[in-house]
Amino acid sequence: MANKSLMAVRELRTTFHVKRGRKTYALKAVDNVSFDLQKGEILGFVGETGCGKTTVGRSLIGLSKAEAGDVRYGGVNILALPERQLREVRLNVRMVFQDPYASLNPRRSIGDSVAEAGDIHKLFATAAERSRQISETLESVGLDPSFADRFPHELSGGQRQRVGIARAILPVPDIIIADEPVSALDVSIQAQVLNLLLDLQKGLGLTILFISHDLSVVGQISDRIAVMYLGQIVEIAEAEQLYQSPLHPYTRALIDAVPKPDPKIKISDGLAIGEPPSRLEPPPGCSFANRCPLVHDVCRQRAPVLKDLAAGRKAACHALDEVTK
Amino acid sequence: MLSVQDLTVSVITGEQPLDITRAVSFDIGPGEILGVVGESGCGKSMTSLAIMGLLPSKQIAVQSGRVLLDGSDITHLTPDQRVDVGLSGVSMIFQEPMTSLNPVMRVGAQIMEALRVHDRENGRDPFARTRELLDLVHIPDAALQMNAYPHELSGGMRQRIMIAIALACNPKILVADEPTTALDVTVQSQILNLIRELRDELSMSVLFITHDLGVVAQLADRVCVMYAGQVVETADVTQLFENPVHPYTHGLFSCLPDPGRRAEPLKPIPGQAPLLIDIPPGCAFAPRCADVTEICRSGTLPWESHSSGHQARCHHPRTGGRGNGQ
Amino acid sequence: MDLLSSWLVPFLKHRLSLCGLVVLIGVILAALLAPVITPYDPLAMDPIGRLQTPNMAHWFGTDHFGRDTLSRVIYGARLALLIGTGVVGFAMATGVPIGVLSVLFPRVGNVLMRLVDLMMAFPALLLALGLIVILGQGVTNAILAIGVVYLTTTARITYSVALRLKAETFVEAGRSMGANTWWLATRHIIPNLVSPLLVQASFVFAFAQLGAASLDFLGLGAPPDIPSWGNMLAESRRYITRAPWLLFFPGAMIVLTAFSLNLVGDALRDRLDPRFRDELANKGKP
Amino acid sequence: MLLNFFTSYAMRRTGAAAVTMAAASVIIFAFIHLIPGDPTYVLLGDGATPEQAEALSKKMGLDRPIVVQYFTWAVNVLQGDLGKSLFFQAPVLEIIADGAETSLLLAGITMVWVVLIGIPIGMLSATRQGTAVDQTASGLAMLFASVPTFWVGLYLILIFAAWLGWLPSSGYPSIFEEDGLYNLRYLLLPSLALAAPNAALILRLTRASMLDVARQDYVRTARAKGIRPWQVTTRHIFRNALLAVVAAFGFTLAGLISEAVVTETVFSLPGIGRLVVQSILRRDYPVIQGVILIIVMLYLTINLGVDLINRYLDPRVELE
Repeated sequence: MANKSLMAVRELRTTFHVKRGRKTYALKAVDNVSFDLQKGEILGFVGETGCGKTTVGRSLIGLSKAEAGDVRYGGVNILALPERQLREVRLNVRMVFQDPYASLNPRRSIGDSVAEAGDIHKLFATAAERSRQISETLESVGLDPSFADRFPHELSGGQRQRVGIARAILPVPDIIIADEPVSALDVSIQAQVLNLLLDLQKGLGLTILFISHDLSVVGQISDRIAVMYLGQIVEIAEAEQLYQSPLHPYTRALIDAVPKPDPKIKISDGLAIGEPPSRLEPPPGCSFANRCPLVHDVCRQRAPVLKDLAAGRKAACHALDEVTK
Repeated sequence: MLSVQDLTVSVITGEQPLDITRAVSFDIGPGEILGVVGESGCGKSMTSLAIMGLLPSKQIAVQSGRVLLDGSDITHLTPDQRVDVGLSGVSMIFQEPMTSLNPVMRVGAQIMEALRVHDRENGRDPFARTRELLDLVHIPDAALQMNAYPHELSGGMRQRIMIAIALACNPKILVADEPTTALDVTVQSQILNLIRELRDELSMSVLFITHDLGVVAQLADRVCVMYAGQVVETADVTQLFENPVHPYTHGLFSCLPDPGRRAEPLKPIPGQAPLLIDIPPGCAFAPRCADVTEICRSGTLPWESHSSGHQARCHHPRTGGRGNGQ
Repeated sequence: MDLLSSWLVPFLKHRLSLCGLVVLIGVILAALLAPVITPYDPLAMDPIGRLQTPNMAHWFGTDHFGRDTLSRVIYGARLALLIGTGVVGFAMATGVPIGVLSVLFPRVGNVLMRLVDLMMAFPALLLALGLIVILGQGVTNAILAIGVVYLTTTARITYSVALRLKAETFVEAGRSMGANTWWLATRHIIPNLVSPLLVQASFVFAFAQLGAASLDFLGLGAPPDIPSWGNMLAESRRYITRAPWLLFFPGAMIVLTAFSLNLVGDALRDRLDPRFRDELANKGKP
Repeated sequence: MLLNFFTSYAMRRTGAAAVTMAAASVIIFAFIHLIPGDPTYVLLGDGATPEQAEALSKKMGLDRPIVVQYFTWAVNVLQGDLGKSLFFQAPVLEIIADGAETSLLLAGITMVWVVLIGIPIGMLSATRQGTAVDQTASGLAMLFASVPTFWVGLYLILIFAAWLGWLPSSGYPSIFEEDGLYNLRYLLLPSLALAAPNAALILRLTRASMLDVARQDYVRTARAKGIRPWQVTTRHIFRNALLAVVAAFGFTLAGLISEAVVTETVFSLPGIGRLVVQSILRRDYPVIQGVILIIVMLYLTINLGVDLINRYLDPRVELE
């Protein structure tokens, strides 16, 4: 925990305006989210569909426009930067996308795609320098340099995602925001890509924000994990801690719901009944109240705040005392 | 109950038919849940569609082998032909509950449509029966939800409706093709429990297709592992999870992220699954296998028994349990 | 990727569209070589040899002034190509920038696309006729009038395809690396517009033929002394009972050209990304 | 709840159509001013006396700002005063009304052909995809989509009127004249000529959207239920495919109006289409202006109707 904070996010809020018939709803995709990204760590963001984890990642570099909040990076608030300077930041905070096919332009060669960031920011002095760097980067993600002349449709899913990663590390950035980078891949390929990400992170000293709906994947790769539910972080902790003693009832439900590859451990579904409430008209109080096994009256009236517990450990729940007992 | 024997499904292209599945065989007993697990393109979905008589186009057909339901051959019958000859009894649910329901038809009507075909003789009121089915799959306010359109329901609810439709066909066997892959994990556990509960209550068999070993462990009684169109290993679920013998099954286990053992790095299977057009002779897994020898690269593979009901298609089966990943 | 061969594949696979391509090339050659291959001067009259049925000297017969129909049909190909090229050129040169700019700059785009929608409230031929009234008759004005009609459809299609492209992850990826609008437009959006627009161009070309023929037929297109297929039909109309073949040849040429263009367009469309296929199917025809 | 969504949608959509109509009216108003020459003489013809010009100028307020002129004109239009024809020396609205019966009947009968030919053959073609039936139907459809209506019309006249003498070649007396409904035979050939390209379009559309729907997952679900293939086609495929076809009717209508202009000329039908062509040749600008106004209004109204019907048939709520 002695690491220094590379990026500090405070009270981030991103709202989408959704029109349904005559009414316009303000959908708070991300609501009051704060966390620190420490240098050299992998911070996992986990949650189910529509919990806002992807929007957090996109808001950090302005791909989704944040409504409020402060993202401190390199001494400035990125959210307040003018477009031109924001583009410079984007060279140092890069993204890896979920769908490796959709994220590559079908009409551009792999080499062009890999060199895109460098080309945009005019970083290659000569054409020879450019192709040397492309080759090196392709090799570092485990692809033959000859791939530079190929096109996305000639590659397999795993190869495409390697290209997606190669593109994010030429030139080497400070931070990578990896948005569900392995969800579209088969198990055996997924493991290859996860190992690649870990190798690169160690080798290049990267800091990674790893977003995924898959708790096992996040748990495998992350140093710390933030659990999101309906736009808010409900718990944040070191990976081991989170698994061994989850504090928030939702975290517990999520961990318990993951089918274990062991026929002797059967899951039960008593922990998170039903489905999430409407995002457009959320109920007052805690957003998990309608599914929570520990629900109290207060939960339906007042939303809990994220409380500092043990070192580096936070959770937002009215019933924390009961859980820790 | 259901017996699949040497089923080969092929794409008929210009020159030579390409085999999507190659001599797939398995049996499902009454009340049994058989899990079929494998990665994308291994032929598991095509097998399920072939069992249903729902192969997607004229270019894809069963080349050889048969599907027997209670001893009767249903291989080349579409579902409506099966109704005609009185051999219906296989229902199916699909991966995408959103696109699998007709968007402009009320869900109640979609259930009743199946009842009109399969529940005529019973003389039950289809309306009341639909409500019963909705109760059975735990949909609250059944009377109200009957009038809903699919887009008004959540993903989990839609999959419950799909299950209700399947049940309306009075199935002896439910074929489930990745029914929880599109769902959130907390909803997935509810659907898995529902399927198990229905199996117990209605004593039907289930063929459950998935890519997720965790789901298989939760639900299945027996497991088939498929690779490149073939069943490479089949065993009782505990047997398979404790004592896998095929190197591919071992590989799958060592790819699984396990937050409980973060310190150990994953041991991925190198390379990637072969494309349909260049499946190597001999063992299809040979190019990725750590134990490969010359014998693997040609000829036919043995289908050896390792204990009762545990068979694998391999020259060099590994023994000694899951830890023995080499 | 070999661009040329990838475009040729659909034609080799589908014999009918290959025929279309061959016919088109034939029409283009006929137009280019018209002075060389025509047996007679298309304007030369022969009062004695009026309304001849097709014979060895005049394969397609002669019209009411005794002019050789074959020669006139061949010269008609010139005007057909001129109009087609002109209309496609005009529609692309105006519609594509409008569509692309509207996507890149949504504020301006909203206004521009509203205007395009407004133009689309006028049925195609009516819009063209109105413009002819304002501009006056003539070949150039016919091209302009029909061009404006297809400006709207081209702008609409460009807009909707570019809008989808803008939402593609690869554009997003470019943006996430700090690309500016210019970069996204030139490297990602425009290169991916080429194929759908090529398809659109072949349809516009086909409909321009039919539109121009209609204008000529109504006497509001090319001046009557120019041998265009539409004019030939308009003039021969009175002789339909006496000399039905006179109408056959120019009409058949219009059909053949438009049909071939449609075949080619369809073949090109079939190899397109399915996401853009629907766009063209629904909006390609006004 | 659905009805509420629908009403609100209908209101918004109608409002939007009204705005479009208002904007289109500005263009149509400007039309007269865009024609080279003094608008007074454009409207009155070159033979007008200075007194007449003076009077009209005063009525239109030509000395006042153009915005005021527009509103004066718009108010007149709303009261049914579309000006006076130069050629007939009669109110434009009356002249248009004279042609309305012919044109509306022609359009109506054509639409019947389009639906009766296009949709069933399109369905047949889709259900027999790849067979000789399908290839013939699709080929013919594309051929007819490439045929000028007037050419078809001329040959129809040649065959059925000149050679066989079964049907009249031109003109149309009203159904309110002697012979009554029997007079509709005058519209048989024109409506067939007009229907050819439009039916071809709808055929292709029906086929394409049937094939598209047939690929959907819910059709597979329907088959899995064991219902008959024809029931799958009628209940699941056709109904969904029809939504796309209905949505495209607006486009068809625009094409139909355009081609009606030519068809009416070929068959010398006393309709609005021929009126507009003749008025252009006669430089009868007030009539041209009036006809364009009425047609655009009609077109927008029908498009609005098609939109609302489609929206009503499709229960999915649009998420913007």
